[in-house]
Amino acid sequence: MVGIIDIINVGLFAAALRMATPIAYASLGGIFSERVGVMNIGLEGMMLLSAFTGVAVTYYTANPWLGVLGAVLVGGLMGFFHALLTVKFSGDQVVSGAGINLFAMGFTAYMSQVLWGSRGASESVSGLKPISIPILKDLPVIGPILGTHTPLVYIMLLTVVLSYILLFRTPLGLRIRAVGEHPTAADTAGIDVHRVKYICVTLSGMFAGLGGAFMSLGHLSLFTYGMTGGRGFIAMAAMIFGKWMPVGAFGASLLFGFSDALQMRLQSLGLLPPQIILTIPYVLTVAVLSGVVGRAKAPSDYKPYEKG
Amino acid sequence: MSSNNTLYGGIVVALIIGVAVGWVIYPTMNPGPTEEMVSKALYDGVVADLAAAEAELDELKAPKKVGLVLATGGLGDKSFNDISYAGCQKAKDELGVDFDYVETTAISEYEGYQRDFAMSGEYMLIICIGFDQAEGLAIVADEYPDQNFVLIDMVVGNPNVASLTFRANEGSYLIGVVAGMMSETGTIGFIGGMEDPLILDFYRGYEAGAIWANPAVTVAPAVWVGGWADPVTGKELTTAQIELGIDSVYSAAGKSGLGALEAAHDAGVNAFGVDLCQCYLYDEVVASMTKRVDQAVFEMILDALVDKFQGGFYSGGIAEGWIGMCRLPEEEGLWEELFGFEHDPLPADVLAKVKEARDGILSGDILVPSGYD
Amino acid sequence: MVKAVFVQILAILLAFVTGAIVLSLTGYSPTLAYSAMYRGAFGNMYSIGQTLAKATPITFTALAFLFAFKSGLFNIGAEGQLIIGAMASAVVGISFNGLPAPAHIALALLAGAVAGGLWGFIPAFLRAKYGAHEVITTMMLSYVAIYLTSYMVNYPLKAPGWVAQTVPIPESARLPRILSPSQLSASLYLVVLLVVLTEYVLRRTVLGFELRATGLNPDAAENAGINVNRGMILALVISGAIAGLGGSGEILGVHRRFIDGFSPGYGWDGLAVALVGGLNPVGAFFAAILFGALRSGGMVMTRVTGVPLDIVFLLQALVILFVAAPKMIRTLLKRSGLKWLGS
Amino acid sequence: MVSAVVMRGVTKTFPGVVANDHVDFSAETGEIHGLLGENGAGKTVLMSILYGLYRFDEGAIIIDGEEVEVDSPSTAMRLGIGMVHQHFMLVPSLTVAENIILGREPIKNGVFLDTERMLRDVGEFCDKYRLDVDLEAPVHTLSVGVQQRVEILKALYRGADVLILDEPTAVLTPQEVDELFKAIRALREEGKTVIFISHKLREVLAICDRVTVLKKGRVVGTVDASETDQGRLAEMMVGREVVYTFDKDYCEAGEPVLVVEGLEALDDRNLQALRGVELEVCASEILGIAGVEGNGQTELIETLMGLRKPTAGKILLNDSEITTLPPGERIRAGISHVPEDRHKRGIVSDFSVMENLILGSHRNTEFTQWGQVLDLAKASSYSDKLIEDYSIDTPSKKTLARNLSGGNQQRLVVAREFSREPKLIIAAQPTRGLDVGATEYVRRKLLEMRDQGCAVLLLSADLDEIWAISDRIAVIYEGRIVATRDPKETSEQELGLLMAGGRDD
Repeated sequence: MVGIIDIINVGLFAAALRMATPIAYASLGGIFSERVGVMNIGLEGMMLLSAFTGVAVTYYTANPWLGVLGAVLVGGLMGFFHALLTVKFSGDQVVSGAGINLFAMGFTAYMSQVLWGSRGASESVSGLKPISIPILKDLPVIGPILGTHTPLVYIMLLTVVLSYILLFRTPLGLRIRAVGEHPTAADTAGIDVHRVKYICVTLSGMFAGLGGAFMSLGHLSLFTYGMTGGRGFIAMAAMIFGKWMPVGAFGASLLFGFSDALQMRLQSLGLLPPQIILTIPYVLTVAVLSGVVGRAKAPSDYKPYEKG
Repeated sequence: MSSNNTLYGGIVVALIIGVAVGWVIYPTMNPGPTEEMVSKALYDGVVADLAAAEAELDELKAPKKVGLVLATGGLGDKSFNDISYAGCQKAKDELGVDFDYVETTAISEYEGYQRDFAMSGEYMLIICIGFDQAEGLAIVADEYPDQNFVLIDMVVGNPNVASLTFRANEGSYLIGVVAGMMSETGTIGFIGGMEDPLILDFYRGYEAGAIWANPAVTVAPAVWVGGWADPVTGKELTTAQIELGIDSVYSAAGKSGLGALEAAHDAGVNAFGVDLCQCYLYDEVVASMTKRVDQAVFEMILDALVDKFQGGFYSGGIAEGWIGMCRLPEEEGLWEELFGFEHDPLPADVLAKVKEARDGILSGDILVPSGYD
Repeated sequence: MVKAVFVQILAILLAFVTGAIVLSLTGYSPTLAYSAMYRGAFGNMYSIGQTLAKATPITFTALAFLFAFKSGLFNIGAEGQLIIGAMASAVVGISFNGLPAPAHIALALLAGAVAGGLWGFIPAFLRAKYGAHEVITTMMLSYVAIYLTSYMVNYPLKAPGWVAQTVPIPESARLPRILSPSQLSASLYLVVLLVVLTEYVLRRTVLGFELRATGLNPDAAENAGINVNRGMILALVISGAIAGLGGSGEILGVHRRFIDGFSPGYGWDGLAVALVGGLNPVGAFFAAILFGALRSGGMVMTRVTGVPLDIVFLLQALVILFVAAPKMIRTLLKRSGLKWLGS
Repeated sequence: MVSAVVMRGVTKTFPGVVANDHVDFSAETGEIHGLLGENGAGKTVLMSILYGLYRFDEGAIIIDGEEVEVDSPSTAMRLGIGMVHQHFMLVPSLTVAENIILGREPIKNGVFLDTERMLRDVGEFCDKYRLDVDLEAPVHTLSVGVQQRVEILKALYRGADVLILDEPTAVLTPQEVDELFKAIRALREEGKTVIFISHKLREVLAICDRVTVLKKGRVVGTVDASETDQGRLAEMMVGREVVYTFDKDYCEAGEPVLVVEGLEALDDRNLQALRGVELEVCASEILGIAGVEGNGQTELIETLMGLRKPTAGKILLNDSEITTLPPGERIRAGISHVPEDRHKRGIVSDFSVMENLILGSHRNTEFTQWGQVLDLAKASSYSDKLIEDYSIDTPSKKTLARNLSGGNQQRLVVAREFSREPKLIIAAQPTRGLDVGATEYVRRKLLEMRDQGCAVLLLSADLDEIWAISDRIAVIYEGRIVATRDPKETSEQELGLLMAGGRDD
């Protein structure tokens, strides 16, 4: 029989990293959006649409990288649309996000029926192949965990670092933080508040797009209906848990990925039913928001900024 | 406030008119929505096109038709729903029986669809796929005693319903034989969608077959994805199992199973499909348990067409040709033609053992354990 | 006001037009699809029943959303409150056998309302006490509710058989059906009553006055001696209770047992419906009928024309997106020269 | 010589209001130019147009002899115009240096923020203008005076040659004002143009070279400061001689109504705001509290109303303790409150006039049936009466409060609060933003209430107002009442000293 020791292996950590990747991407997206005062509960839908687009483009071009590109573009487009509705037309952020989620559900199901004659799933396509990092993969322990993954996992790690640099080491980052916290101050300092918001919310969609592309092209090589399975919402949880900081959100994503990977292995032991384990990220988020596990305060008040 | 009230009043009146008109015109399907009750802009076009629409609708009302209510998850599962659809398609091609189908998204929709089909009176047979339809069908079949139904994978008592169940454990037994004999690590695994007797039936047969063919083999406990449409979890779950040492993956998990097969493909271990031949998906898919819902559905349509439809309980296994395995000589050609590929030949000893098992089941020498016990 | 409603209607029309474009582009006839949809929604007594049956739960969730919204709270977790309410009703339904029908029904409904209210109390309490943003907490608690009930019907409460569901509730706990054989139940009466009651409570009672004041300007409300925290908690509890009742109605009236995953997202629909209805209980009811008609009409449409049902979800999403930004519609109107409507 | 700034025929209307009506304005290089006018005269709007925050409907802006289009603050900055707003435009969590360079960040290696250069550049700037601040401190940790310094530095860093200061002294102590004036004069030495917006005659005369007076959106005239005096300016500003002393009868103070003992409370950032306030307001008495903004006034009102929890001390109303009562109970006990920010706490702008009029008394048996249902008929006749009695100018009682003018909104608040038959009225900045007529009306009403035996606690940033109607004046400084004076026996100089923390002897 399988014992508890057997399931704590390098595979567990590698799986945790894989499961964390889409969540990390989407939570980075959430950070950029919320840092400029736009709540983005449409991350889930943006991921789903991008996952679909990735496979659809790959299906017709046989090039998964074009698929990734398509996914990012569509994610960005949805982000831009969210910005258009909420920034330009002062639409409600929650409603717009919910609308995007519903739209994604309907659109992907409808289009996969049109494209592949089935609302359930796409044809399999040639996804992204895992690559091995030469020296890294030969290291003990770290090698098997980090050494071989699809490129999108490495890009995610890179993106976390780049996001941190962008937010805290560049002029744009300074402006982003100013726009979210005190838009009027930013405006009077000569910053185009709406432009910064557009950039960030579009960027948010593009990150979600990468997350979606990872799921349908990196992790799997097909699209199925509703395949994001609430990961966009978990990403929001990770974002809050990580206090709107890229590295924090990444850490939280890893934690959620780890708990997921662990529950799959725990099944062999039959300790806890999966439904209970699945509630962990959500309960944790509520606890974080309530200050039970650290205190979390949003960097902005989610109000549309209107010039006088 | 007052303009507010007037407006809602207006909407109420408009709705009532709309409903009334719709109700009155329904039996004659003529002359369609009028301008008062819906927006002119939208329905001008409707009225203009109504003649064309009527013609198209008439065309759709072919004399002999079958209705198909698919299970949640819908087409494209490369499994259960697809093969049911194939049965209807076959009836259309060979018998000229037309069919309409609906894909459902939630359990709560079944009853509505069943009644909708039954109420239209256009269908000589309504085929309901999936055990979770039983609840609704029991009610609807009661309401329409003259309407014939087929229910797949579950039984209901109504006389106008043919309840078809499949002894999937028999086919799974054969899969177990192949998996057990071809395993190198000596451990084989099973991935299920959700824990229920139907899928447990697969597991029991698989387990028994493997041990019968290779007493040294270990069959790992079944693990469950927790859903039929989550291939990512299916894949990760399978990867985890492979890391724990299994080198054969038998998955009965709907679309989640697609992830399981992909995991086996990535890891280069043997995989086994369900419901219809899934061997063309990856080289690693060695064999698939075939549940010939298409065959059963076709037989039922044929019966109905010649007025020999009979409600009641039908159970099919290998003997009836409702259950099998795609690597059995009698089936292999069929699948290869259907999907346009060729199986790699099985090792001779394995094939011989499979045949032995099949004959044993047919003769009753082998008793396959069931998940329902 | 008339203008505002006109903008709503225009948004709906725009969604249909966009839907028609999508249909044409993908090779279906929009006229055929829409006419089939219309017949399926209002074609006869049965389809009207089906439309109302589909409209009922989303009216509940819309009222739940609305009640909280008027008090300045974004309860987007009506889904979870509905599911928890449904579960509580089912539990009461199956555990008390032999009660007289009215008492049994009342008890089951009460359980649903209490459970839903409790599920609303948690985020309310956390908001009042720790300032946890209710948009996130209610959404997160929805998922907790989904998995928790899923666990219950998969393990402790699982009925023998293959489906993750409880055993059926006895006759005495079932709400009577209306317009049989449609799935419409007496839950409709309950929701109509609630529509009227919500409007009345918000407009005419001290409680409603205080909640609206809190929603519009919490600082002024506090200054006027209104207990803002208490109001907030009360609003979310009532909101949750309404959603919970919606769940009870589905269980006692439609499914007659708790089935895992019985709600196809009523909570989200409720938010949309409240919005399309102009954040007004009566308006929400009509918007719910529109959405119900889309659902029930969509089923006939997909059977008759083979158009995927998902076009319905697409239409709903488009309605929401267009309604979400009235300013966009107004801008469009202005550009197209209809100035008086755009102002 | 070319004027630094010329605005010609500038007109700006907001829905229902003409904020600027063909305004001509010019400021020369190297002068301090005062822009004087009452609240609502259009001073800030005019300068916001110059700074690119608003667009004018018609007119022209000429900078250094060239007509320009100022469509955004960044354009304004490019043209050398800087503005320091009444409400500071600083991002609280960013450091001083980051706030100063925001929008004009030094860059290294093409993309990165050059932190070292940022600190060096800003540091040199501080030295040049002798404005001393800790560059790496987050702004939210600084005092108001220092924040203002940061704002001025920010504008200068952006190369401002024309610096607009919008009511810069409102939040400062007299001593801080002196420092500010020194800095402004230093800027003039450097050849900068300073536009100084104010409604305080004395200040304008003290610092400005020339003064332009605005009234109701129009220019009344521009005069040399050396050739005018307070009286003449005041006449230009309000259109008639201003009555400095209010006609009021002496009224015999009665028994103490409100007694506050050792009251302590924290502010929103959990810093000590009240440090043992001792206070007594008697029936038939107006006690004015004078003090520079931010010395605990807001916290004092909130604590008295029950909106903020005291950490120590006692509050007594008519000898019964109310320290822990919630706001509703206090209202019922007879406290009325005219809040300092009527939009924040005074009215619900999306409520109708009627709903606003019963807000707070809505639970009274008078307006309810069976305790829980509003009696709309009674509320309606009550509203009619108040609209009549307080001459609230509204189309109907169902009109939303947001559609009323500021003065009428204030009348609405006053009507509601005064007609509850209060024992104590807490009036905070009751005339802020009102025109002369409305101001007089509110002050008269306060005196009327006093004459009827009500105790009135008046808090105002406007020393003139305190002076005009108070029977006693208390000075608050750093969360303490540092002195109480009889207005007849004190001087403005003494009060100013006390408000700035000078000792009471």
